Amino acid sequence: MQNLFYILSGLTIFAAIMVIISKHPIRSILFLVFTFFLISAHYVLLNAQFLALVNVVVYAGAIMVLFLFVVMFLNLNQDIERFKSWIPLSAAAISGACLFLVFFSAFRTSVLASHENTGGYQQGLVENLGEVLYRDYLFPMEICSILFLVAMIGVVLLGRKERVEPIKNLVP
Amino acid sequence: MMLALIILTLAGLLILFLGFSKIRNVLLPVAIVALVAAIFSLTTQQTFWNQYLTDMVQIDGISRKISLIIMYTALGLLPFFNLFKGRGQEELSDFLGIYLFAIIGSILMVSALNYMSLFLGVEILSISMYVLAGANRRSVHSNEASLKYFITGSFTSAIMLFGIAWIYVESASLSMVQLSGAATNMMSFGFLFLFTAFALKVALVPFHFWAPDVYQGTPTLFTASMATLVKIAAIGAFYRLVQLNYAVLPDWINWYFVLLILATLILGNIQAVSQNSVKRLFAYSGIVQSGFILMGFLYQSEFVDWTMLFYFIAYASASLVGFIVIHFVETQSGSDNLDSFVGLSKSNPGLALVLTISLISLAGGPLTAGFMAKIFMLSQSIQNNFTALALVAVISAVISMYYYYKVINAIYSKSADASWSVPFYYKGLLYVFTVITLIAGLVPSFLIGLIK
Amino acid sequence: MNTIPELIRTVPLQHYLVLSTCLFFIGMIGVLVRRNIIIVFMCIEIMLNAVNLLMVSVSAYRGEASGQIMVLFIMAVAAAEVSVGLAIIVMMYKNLKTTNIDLFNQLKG
Amino acid sequence: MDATLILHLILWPPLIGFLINGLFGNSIPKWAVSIIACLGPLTSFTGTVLAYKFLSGPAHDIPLYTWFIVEGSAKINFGFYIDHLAIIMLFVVTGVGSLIHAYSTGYMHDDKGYSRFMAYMNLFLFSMLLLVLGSNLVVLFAGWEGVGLCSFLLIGFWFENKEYNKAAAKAFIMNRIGDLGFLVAIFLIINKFGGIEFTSIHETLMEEGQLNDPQIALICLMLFLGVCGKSAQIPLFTWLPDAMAGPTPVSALIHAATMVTAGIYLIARMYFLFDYSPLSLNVIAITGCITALIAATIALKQNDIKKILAYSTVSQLGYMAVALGVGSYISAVFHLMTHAFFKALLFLGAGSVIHGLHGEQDISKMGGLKSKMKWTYAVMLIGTLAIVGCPPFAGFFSKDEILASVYSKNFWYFLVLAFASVFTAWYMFRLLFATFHGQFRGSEVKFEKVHESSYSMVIPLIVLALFSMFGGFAGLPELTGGEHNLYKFLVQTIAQTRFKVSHLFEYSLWGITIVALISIAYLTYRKYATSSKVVFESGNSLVSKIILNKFYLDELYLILFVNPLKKTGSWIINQFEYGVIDRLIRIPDTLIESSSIALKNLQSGKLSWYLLSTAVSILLIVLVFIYR
Repeated sequence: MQNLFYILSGLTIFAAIMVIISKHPIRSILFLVFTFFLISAHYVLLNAQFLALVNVVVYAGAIMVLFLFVVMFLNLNQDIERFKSWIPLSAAAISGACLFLVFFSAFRTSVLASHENTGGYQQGLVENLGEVLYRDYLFPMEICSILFLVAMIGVVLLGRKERVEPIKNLVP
Repeated sequence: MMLALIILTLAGLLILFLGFSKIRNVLLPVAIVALVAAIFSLTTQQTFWNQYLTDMVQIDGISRKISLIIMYTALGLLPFFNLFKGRGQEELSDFLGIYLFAIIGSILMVSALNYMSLFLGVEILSISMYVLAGANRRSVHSNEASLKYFITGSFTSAIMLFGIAWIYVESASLSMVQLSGAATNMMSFGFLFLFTAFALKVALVPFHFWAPDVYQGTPTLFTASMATLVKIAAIGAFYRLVQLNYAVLPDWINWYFVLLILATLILGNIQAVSQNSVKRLFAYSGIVQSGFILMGFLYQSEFVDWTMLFYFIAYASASLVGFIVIHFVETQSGSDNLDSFVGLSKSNPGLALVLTISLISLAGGPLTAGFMAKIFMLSQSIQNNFTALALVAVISAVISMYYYYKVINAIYSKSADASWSVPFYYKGLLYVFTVITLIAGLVPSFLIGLIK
Repeated sequence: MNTIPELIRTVPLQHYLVLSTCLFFIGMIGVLVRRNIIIVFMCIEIMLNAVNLLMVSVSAYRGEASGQIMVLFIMAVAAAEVSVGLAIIVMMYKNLKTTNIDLFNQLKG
Repeated sequence: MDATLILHLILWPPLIGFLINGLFGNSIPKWAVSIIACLGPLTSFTGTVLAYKFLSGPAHDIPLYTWFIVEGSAKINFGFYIDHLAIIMLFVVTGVGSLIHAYSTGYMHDDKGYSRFMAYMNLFLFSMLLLVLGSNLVVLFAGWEGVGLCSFLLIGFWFENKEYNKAAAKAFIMNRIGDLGFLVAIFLIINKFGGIEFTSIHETLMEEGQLNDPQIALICLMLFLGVCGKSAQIPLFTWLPDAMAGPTPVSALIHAATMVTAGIYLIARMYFLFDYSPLSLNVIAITGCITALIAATIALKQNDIKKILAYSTVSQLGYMAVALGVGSYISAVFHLMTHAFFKALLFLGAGSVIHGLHGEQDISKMGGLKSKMKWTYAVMLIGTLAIVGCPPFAGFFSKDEILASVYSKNFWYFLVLAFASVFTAWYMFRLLFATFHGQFRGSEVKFEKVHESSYSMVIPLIVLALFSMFGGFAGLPELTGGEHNLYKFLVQTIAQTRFKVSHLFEYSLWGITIVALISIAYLTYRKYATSSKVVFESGNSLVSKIILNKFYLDELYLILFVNPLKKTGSWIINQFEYGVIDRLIRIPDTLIESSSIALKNLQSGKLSWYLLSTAVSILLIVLVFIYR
């Protein structure tokens, strides 16, 4: 069973790296979908079945389709990125890698706080989560509706065709 | 608290529906009435339905005061939405709806007790602002502002979540108050990332790069809300976060803030000096002012809330006036460059007067709110033995006068422009803000009494 | 299904933490390296997913449900953010006909 | 009478005038603007007279209300303080202020921005009153900044954007450097004394003050930095001549009589503090000496009538600084008072000349105006006699007192000041003779158009002339057997012992003064009034001219003394002022500007760079704080 975890992890990291190094946008997106599936698989291993499902539906299903749609819509599949200068590029990569190394070394040397497993291993099942969600986290749940409302209006507002000329003052 | 949120949500929905109707001139009154009602319910501490809050948010002393300041600021800006009338009923209703929801987001931010509601509040506010920044769809500048804001904002969210996640790893709880004992190494990392995310939101140097660009590109009235509402909410939430976790924070946290403050005061000021766009100048000014406000985060023995609240009021009243005047000048001349302000004292003396007073207040000129606010901050930090920091702050305040006076200089330079005017009700509102600035400068004890 | 929780006991929590941290910084490097706005945005999604994995693993190991609820909300927020973000990108593309983030540099100085 | 009532009577009328004229100035007729504008200062003056008459006792502390409380220590009142020093200053400010307001109604009457001008003047007066009356440093600072702002607005009143920017920026930077010192001093004082009320500082000092306490010395030096900015001492003096770009009444009121003396007032007000720091007093005295001498030398070479007066102002301020530096505070205040009279008079007279010549300011293009402008000539003559220290005019007594007191403390300071007063006499007589005597050197057509100014301008001139003539009698020296009333009055506030000099010295001082004045007057008269072709210093011709001149003995004096110094003067202008001081002053300015431009490139507008810098900053912060 342990090997399953390591294989999955290796694949996840590989897919994620491929996302950032493939030059073709469509390929990046497909690798991203792959990454999401792998992460879902991790969720299954962690017994978080509900989230595994949601992850597939929301991320791999909805969000990635949106991405793919936009790329196709804007006809970007030809738009292969050219790396002009290596200096900022390597600076970026090095600084990111440095952050990871620093973090990792700090992690290695420090002892995690030990917490007992109090709630058992069935927390990720839908009945447990539902109970907690609607009992303790009712309020954020409601607030989420406002979030979606804002996003919805926002998209409508931004996507709307300009019916009237923008008034003069708004043009900087 | 719950009541206020419900009022604002319902009003937002109502406005969205009214946007489709043919009834004219009703959107703004609805928004204003709803906001006033929400303020009222918050002031009188109504407790209806508060049991549904379930420890996610809590409206205690400081968060109530910051929420009220935010709501009053929003109320002050609301009437100016009337200027968007030309863009049609639907558009106006969208703007107002989003604006009201943004207020909800900021109230959640400053009163959160749980990282979940903190995060949701931050996101509601941010998403609203991304949209408002891009409200001027045709303008490339507005698009760019929106895009930059959005990318930096979601990057910030990721960093913030990473921080929260590590705090969760160590404490196994998302509550902001249940921590005890000193922070472990990894938890310090978590806090560092979380605080850095807030520094990004507040736009403190060196995390400030996005702010001037975004402020400049955004339609000016929304920039005004970005500079006041969002900034106060972000600093307020930041402050509460620090205050709640004070016991567990590592000992170097003061120096973290000192570093941010020093960078902000020095670099922010220097960058502001050579600005030609007044809107950008105000953006930098906002950055520098938040450096000053951050001095309230430094503590030795106990937190002194009122100095920061006072600073909020001083800053909000002055910078609202500034941005609104910029809006009018921009409308008139088509640009926000310093040249557009030349001869404003001739062409529109009223606006020139209020802008001058607000600039003096931002610069920390005596007899205005800004002076008092700065004095309080400085004396507080001197008392906490950050004397060298206070000295740098004084020097930076003196440098800052240079660019504020540059604008004043332009306003009072002679030029033979034709005069123009703005409707009296807008002017009246501007006078009200100015009077607040002056009262806070002349009788600060009155205002401090209110705050306390 | 009962065999799956066994895994949690055989793999140390630390390994999950390292995996998700690694993913997070891969995402961050992607954000810093790439110039195509859509891919930058996708990299931010990788970062969010890394955080999700972190929280879910801790939640599962500690038997504490709030982490998974948080992940649910993060997904919700991500969905909202993606919709708004793509709308902004489309709007931008209509005006400028490019997706290279470095070409959006009219505001500066 | 109630002190609070009198305070309100003094303080608020100018503000009310400002508000009325500022808000409705464009919609009310001009005569109404004039009346409102003049009524403010006049009421304040009346209040001052009442205060003088009816307020008894040493001082009245009037805390209107608690302004704010600095947590833990200081309580700061929006409070005012009327004592003898304040009353003297009030007389100067409101008295001279009223006259100049009246003068302005004539001088500025045809200007487009008349009501705006009068409103600014009123605002200035209000700020000045705030400065004079404040019972603590913060209120004083409020006034200090207020007068600065008004000066700034009024310098640029007439000028197009660019030119004005330069002068204003210069004034601005120098004043800002000064203000920085002032602010730091305020914070240090709060820190050290736990309060900033003058009375409380005084009391604390009396209890636990130590002579030569380094902290006190630092505070004093910081305060003096502020004084340097406002009162135009070296090295921060060059803004003042540039400030002459403003209308003449502004120069008279702000840049001669009142605002620039605020620094002197501040030191006199805080004298108890300075008494504890002999080091800073010495610094003040030396700075004052250098200022007085250099400004006077520069004035020798100027041709612009207002610039001469401006440098003269700087030089006189140097005198006052020296007096303060030797601890003779009352003499400084005395000279401040008489200087306000005669310098305002001179400026207004110059304004009258400029007005009569339709804007000409160059004295090499004047001459012979005596016949056309009798009143102006008369008052200018009086002003000149006053400033050069001719007995029994006002300047004589105050200057004599300063010289005597300085002599009693330090001979070298005295020597420098004596030289400076020789120069003063030279450039003032030169100004007078070149303007009013000899032949008119402008075009003839213009001479026909020269006219005497209107009564609204002449009457204030005459009043000021009377003050310049008799103002000195407020402080008769011991030698005349008269009473030094000013000393008696002020000593109730400023506890200062009277200096002692021998009668022989006083007599010889007077004698030398009179002889020197007569000879200088004669020389300058020969040079600038009688010769048909007056040569103004512009080239080498001066040297040959002197050699050809037949008064060899006097010329010897000229060659030996005045001429080298004149050369030094021009050298100072060219090399020192523009070359060194200006550059020195501009260092912080250019530093900030250039680094700002450098940072502009950092703000490249590229999102990828912003994100990268964010990441790098996070990395650095992590490195710094986790791996300290």
